[in-house]
Amino acid sequence: MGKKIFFISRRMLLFVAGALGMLLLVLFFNATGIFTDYIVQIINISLINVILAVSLNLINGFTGQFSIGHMGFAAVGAYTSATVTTLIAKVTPRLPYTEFININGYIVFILALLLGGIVAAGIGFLIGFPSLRLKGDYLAIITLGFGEIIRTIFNNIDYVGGPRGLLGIPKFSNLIMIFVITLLSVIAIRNLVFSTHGRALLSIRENELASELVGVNTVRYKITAFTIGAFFAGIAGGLQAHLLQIAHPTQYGFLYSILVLIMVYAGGMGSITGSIIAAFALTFLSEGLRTALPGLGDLMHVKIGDEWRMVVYSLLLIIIMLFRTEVLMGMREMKLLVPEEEEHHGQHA
Amino acid sequence: MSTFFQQLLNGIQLGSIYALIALGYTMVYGIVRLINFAHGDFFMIGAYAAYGLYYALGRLFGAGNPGANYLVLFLLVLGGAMLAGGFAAVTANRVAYKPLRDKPRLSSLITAIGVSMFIEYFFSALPAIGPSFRGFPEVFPKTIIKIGTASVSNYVIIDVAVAATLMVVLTLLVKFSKVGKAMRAVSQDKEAAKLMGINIETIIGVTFLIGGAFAGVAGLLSGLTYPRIFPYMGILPGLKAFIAAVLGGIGNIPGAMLGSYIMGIAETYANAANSLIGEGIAFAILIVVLLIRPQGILGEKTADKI
Amino acid sequence: MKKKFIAVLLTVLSVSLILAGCSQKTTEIKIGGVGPVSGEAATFGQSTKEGYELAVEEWNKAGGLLGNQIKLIFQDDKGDPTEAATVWTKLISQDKVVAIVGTVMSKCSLAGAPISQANKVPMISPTSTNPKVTEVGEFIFRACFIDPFQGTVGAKFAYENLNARTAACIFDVGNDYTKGLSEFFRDKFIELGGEIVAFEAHATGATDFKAQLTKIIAAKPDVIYISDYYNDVALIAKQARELGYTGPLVGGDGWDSPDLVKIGGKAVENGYFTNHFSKDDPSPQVQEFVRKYEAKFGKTPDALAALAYDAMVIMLDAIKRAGSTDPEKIRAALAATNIQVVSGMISFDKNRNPIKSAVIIAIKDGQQVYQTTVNP
Amino acid sequence: MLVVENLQVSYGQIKALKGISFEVPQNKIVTLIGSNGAGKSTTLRSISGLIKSQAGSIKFNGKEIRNLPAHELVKLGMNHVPEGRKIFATLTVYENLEMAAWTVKNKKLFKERVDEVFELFPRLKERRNQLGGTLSGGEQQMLAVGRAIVTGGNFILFDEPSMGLSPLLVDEIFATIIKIRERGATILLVEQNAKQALEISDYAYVLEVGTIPFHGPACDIAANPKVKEAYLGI
Amino acid sequence: MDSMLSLEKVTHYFGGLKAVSNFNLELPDGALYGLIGPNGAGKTTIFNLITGIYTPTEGSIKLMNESIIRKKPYQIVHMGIARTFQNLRIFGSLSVLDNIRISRHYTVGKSKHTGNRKHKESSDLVQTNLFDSFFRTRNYLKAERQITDEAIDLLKLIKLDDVMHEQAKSLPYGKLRKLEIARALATHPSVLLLDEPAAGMNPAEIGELMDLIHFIRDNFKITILLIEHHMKVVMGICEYIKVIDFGETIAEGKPVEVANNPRVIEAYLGKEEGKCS
Repeated sequence: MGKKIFFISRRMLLFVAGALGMLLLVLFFNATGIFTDYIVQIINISLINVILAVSLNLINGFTGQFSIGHMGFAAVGAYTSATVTTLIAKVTPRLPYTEFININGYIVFILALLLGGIVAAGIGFLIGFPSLRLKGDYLAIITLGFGEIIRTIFNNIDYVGGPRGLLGIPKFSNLIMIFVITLLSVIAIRNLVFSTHGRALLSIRENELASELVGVNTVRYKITAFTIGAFFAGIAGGLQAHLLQIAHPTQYGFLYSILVLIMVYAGGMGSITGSIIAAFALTFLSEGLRTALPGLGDLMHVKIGDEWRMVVYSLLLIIIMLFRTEVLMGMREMKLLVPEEEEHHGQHA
Repeated sequence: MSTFFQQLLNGIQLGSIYALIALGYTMVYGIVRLINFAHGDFFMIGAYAAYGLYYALGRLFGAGNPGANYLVLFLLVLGGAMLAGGFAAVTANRVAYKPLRDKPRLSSLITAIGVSMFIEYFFSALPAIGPSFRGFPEVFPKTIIKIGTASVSNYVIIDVAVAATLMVVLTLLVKFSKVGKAMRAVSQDKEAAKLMGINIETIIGVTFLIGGAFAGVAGLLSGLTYPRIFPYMGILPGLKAFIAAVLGGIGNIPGAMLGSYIMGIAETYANAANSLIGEGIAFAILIVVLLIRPQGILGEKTADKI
Repeated sequence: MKKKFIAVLLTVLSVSLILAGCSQKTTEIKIGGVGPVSGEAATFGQSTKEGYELAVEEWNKAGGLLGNQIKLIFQDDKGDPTEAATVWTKLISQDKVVAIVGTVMSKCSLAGAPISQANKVPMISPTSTNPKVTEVGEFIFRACFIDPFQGTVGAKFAYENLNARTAACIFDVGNDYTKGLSEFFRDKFIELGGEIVAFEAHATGATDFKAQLTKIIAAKPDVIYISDYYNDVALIAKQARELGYTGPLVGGDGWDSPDLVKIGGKAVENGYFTNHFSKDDPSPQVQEFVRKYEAKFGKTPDALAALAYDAMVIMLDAIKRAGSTDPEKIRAALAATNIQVVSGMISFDKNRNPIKSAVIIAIKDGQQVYQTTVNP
Repeated sequence: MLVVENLQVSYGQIKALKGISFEVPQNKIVTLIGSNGAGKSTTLRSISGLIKSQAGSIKFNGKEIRNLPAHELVKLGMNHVPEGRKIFATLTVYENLEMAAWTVKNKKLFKERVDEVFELFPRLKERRNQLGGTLSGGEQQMLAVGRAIVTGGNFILFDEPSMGLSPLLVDEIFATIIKIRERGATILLVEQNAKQALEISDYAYVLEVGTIPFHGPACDIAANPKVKEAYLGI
Repeated sequence: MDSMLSLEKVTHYFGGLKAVSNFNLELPDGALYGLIGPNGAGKTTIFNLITGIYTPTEGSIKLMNESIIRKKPYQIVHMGIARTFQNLRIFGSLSVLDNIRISRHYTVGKSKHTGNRKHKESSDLVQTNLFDSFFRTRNYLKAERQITDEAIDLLKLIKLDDVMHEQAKSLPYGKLRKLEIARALATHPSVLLLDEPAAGMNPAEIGELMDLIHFIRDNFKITILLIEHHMKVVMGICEYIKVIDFGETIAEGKPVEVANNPRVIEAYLGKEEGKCS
């Protein structure tokens, strides 16, 4: 492989190929009508949740910090990127934004997403600082507070719509776009986690003092975790805004942050695979109940309204927690995500 | 100047309700190190219980005007709210938290969130309760008293008086009763408490009971003061009270009271100064305080043994 | 491995559950209905759902639509734009509805509207007042006023009929509807020559408004404009009276609920609000609706129920007039709507907003009393 | 009085006790000695119900008590004075004693025992209203012993009572232990300070990484060169 | 001989409590020093002062004549002091190898560090940064291989290579102790502080440990300061011993001298009253 700067392993190629294969399969099913747009939409949302969960996992699961204001970062990313794209859409109304293949639009979009991610990362960097002084529950509360403050700020900036939300966002997010970005995000975080820097993060989770005393600059790494986690949350926020075509302050509240936290926890703290599965499973579960409950009601000859959906959902959540505490993946990873050279050495051996 | 005084009264009233909720948060945290996110929902349950009991009693004593003795009626309703809140808390503890006691703390936290969601959605879906807002009855006839330019309703006095009484009772209980001492002992060192022959699960149960009962009372007072109840009414006061508890130093009972009044008063003045961002002020105060004093105002620093 | 198996099983199960919903009967005309029946806006969604159900039931009793029975597929959006977008795709791609009626919150309608537009499925929102909703495209309609209209009417009424020269506003900072109303009220009131002495916000879900009210009352306004929903209005009114305010209160259609007086009691006396209809309006449509609603649900309808009912009726009527479920035809029929519904004679302007008159209702002795009608 | 047979305790995959057996006869002082990490505390903790054991049997007055909860065992008359004293730091000295009397319903009896404690440790009496956390290490140890007296069990487990104390205080604590025995209690003592522990004990077991390689009357053990070598290092 | 590590008049208070008082220590290069004293004598506090976890109230601490006071713990590690802990602080859910590789981490991504004068190979490491990690550049892989190889070499040396892929927390206690020492060694220290390395070990393991400590000193040419309760270990391997009690030095000297010092015997082993003899 000689002088190439980047090295892509065979296993990674396999992973990417497998993922792309799944994408093609979904596209094929969608085209033939087996998967309706509804399923595709759930997949879209699941994928965005994957980014959110994996990036929160980086902070909570891998670095052992306790952040519960993750949607605050998503808000920053969403608003930043959407402000840019809507602005450009306004000044260049002739750019055919809604067309499927739209190279210029996509370039604008990707740059805007990156910008959103970077601004979110900046905020994450700032929020990382309290983590130096605070631990556990106190850190959780601070991050919650920061998240709510971010939301309040957006609620009061009329330029981005205030409580009306930011509207008229061009619809750049589609399955392929979301899929590719999710894939890249997962690979990037996986690469980080299985690297010397990732091990530094893990050591903070395992024992912060020992970590410091084998020479890890824990201060720097905790802030790094927050910054990178925030960056990807910002990207997810941007994707979501360009999917829904609206960014609204209420979407980034405490409850949504909690839902992401549940995904991370349900999938297994410190397992990328777990976060991916949990993001899909919980998103599909909440939607599946929409269909399942009335069906169940028909079977029992009672009418079960949509208002019972979340009752069952929360009940299932409690039951899962009570009977499965090392939920889903624990700390393990699926093989395809483990670098070959790490297979035996790695933390998930 | 007159509005300053009026706002202070407003803040104290709000703080009193926060305090009753925050106490439960803090006591439960102190004893099992659990942020009981469902605590705000016990508050809601208390409000609904008071509402239901009031009308049930009203039917008993004759429609429309349920008895002439407001005080008796109020105390009955108060008892009902306490029982309901306490019962809900004890049940949640038994069913959802106790089995997870030895598991990582995060699993009980997530379960608490699940319990909170469940209670809210369940109440909202239940046809007998439903998602609608309900007007809360005026258990006491409301009268307005003028103090200078400030005006105060007798409800302000009731709120503050009930909260103060309960806080005094709790303080005495925790300080002087055997159970109270056991609560302190358990929150400090569960193992040593076990070795004294204390069944710590009983003490934890009692703590949930008291915390839930206080939240129930807060629900009743909130219903009286802000006569509108609905299944999601616990979320915001719960969150605020929780912040107040952290502000004062979570696990610390006087801290929760202090934090609540600081929150109530600060929020009132902040809303008066600039209502647009008043909402964020609670969090801003919290962040500033925690950054200066990470263990909260009255909290104690716990050292990590190396 | 077992865990992984369970995870996969769960996912497969969910997918299959969703796919199972695909099987369909053809003798029905499916209409999607959307509203938040869980989450903090659930109470509004409940009324809305009841409004839809009543309209559909009534039409079905009267023989259905184009010879078929109407099937209402109601979906919960939780007041969450993400869920709304999912619900819209579900209704359109999975349930294959011919039209969608919904939803309550503007932010959710705004997430649904582009999907309706792209798939050319006509949609009418009962209560989303944000002007942007119908701007999404020609398939999007609404049954309610837009913010500017009500705010303007309220200001005119306060200035001219109540002779107010100073006014104060209070609104929910996190709710675009209430913020919008207050802003338009303010602008119009100033334009008319009045003065806004206080313009105060409160947090969503707050119960204590005394800080803001104390400030408002200290500024001595002739009138307080409360643009909130009835539940907040009742609390605000109570606290304002407690703090010694005796003047009139004015607001918008969010006030319309039997619970306003139940919660607010005497405090909401001397209150006035703009509305789509008055339930004491002797017109047969209104009386018929109130009677049927009370019979079916055992309670008095509020504005949300009425608007939801109207929105559904407008949609069904358009399909009937279109004579087919062809979206383009329904759209055209909708645009040409001109019927008498509970909230009055409705037709749409070129922006697909309803042209209808507003009524002003006073609260006297615990009753809603019709004051006057204001034409657009 | 206490018969332990083949007791096994694991923490995760680490076997802390690999099946140890020993007994404590009525009104005797039996000591378990051994270096740090040998499993001494683990033994006491599994006897008093603080941790679960995986196998074996613990008979207390003929009754199988293995894995009974700690608070139940207190009712049966078993007291455990834990390592590190575990004083309730924000409770006063008197309140600490009150807590120790959780199972003592008779108020008079409680009063008598408190007086007894104060007689034994006049320092505690002076500080009866002082918070536990403000006491010095020695005073805390006195309080810990005092708590055991108040609880009034007839079987007391002492875990490293001399830890961190100055020699003078160590003497005092050991003297108290003898006094407690004289009042009729049976004692199981865990100590690192082997010499002194052996001096007051009747019988001793040497614990070495979860096993008991040898045991015998305290004096024999003290004289045993193997003990000196393995444990005392010189 | 130069002094590798020197503490001068170090005093430390916890609140009002004097934990360490006027403590002096001169550690010559290549020494194997023992620090003993009864529980609570302040030994671990001294380690915490040296490694920067606490800052002394008074006094100076110098490594090769450079003050390390007010340096962050990780910086002190980079300067060449490594330690183990009394209560194991292993990265339990990580593999044994990863435990070691984390220690090699600090050489990565740092353009300049004080380094260790004796172990030049550490600065030969390829430098990588986050970018390299994200994109798994060749540069990164090279560095990673280097870290891994070195870690494996170290494990082989310490004879832990047979368990290097096990999850650390599944190891038996004795091996965990060894792992912690190996992990400290992996930072390429000049001075190694061992806090009760023999605690919880059986006699066989202790024998091995003593050999290991000697081996480490000779093979890596480093200075070792050791806290130990186990007198056999201390007496057996230390060249020089310092005894402290209540934060103060009560005796020092060669093992034989210390062992026969009556003050030491009394403070450390307890008074003999002679019931049995």
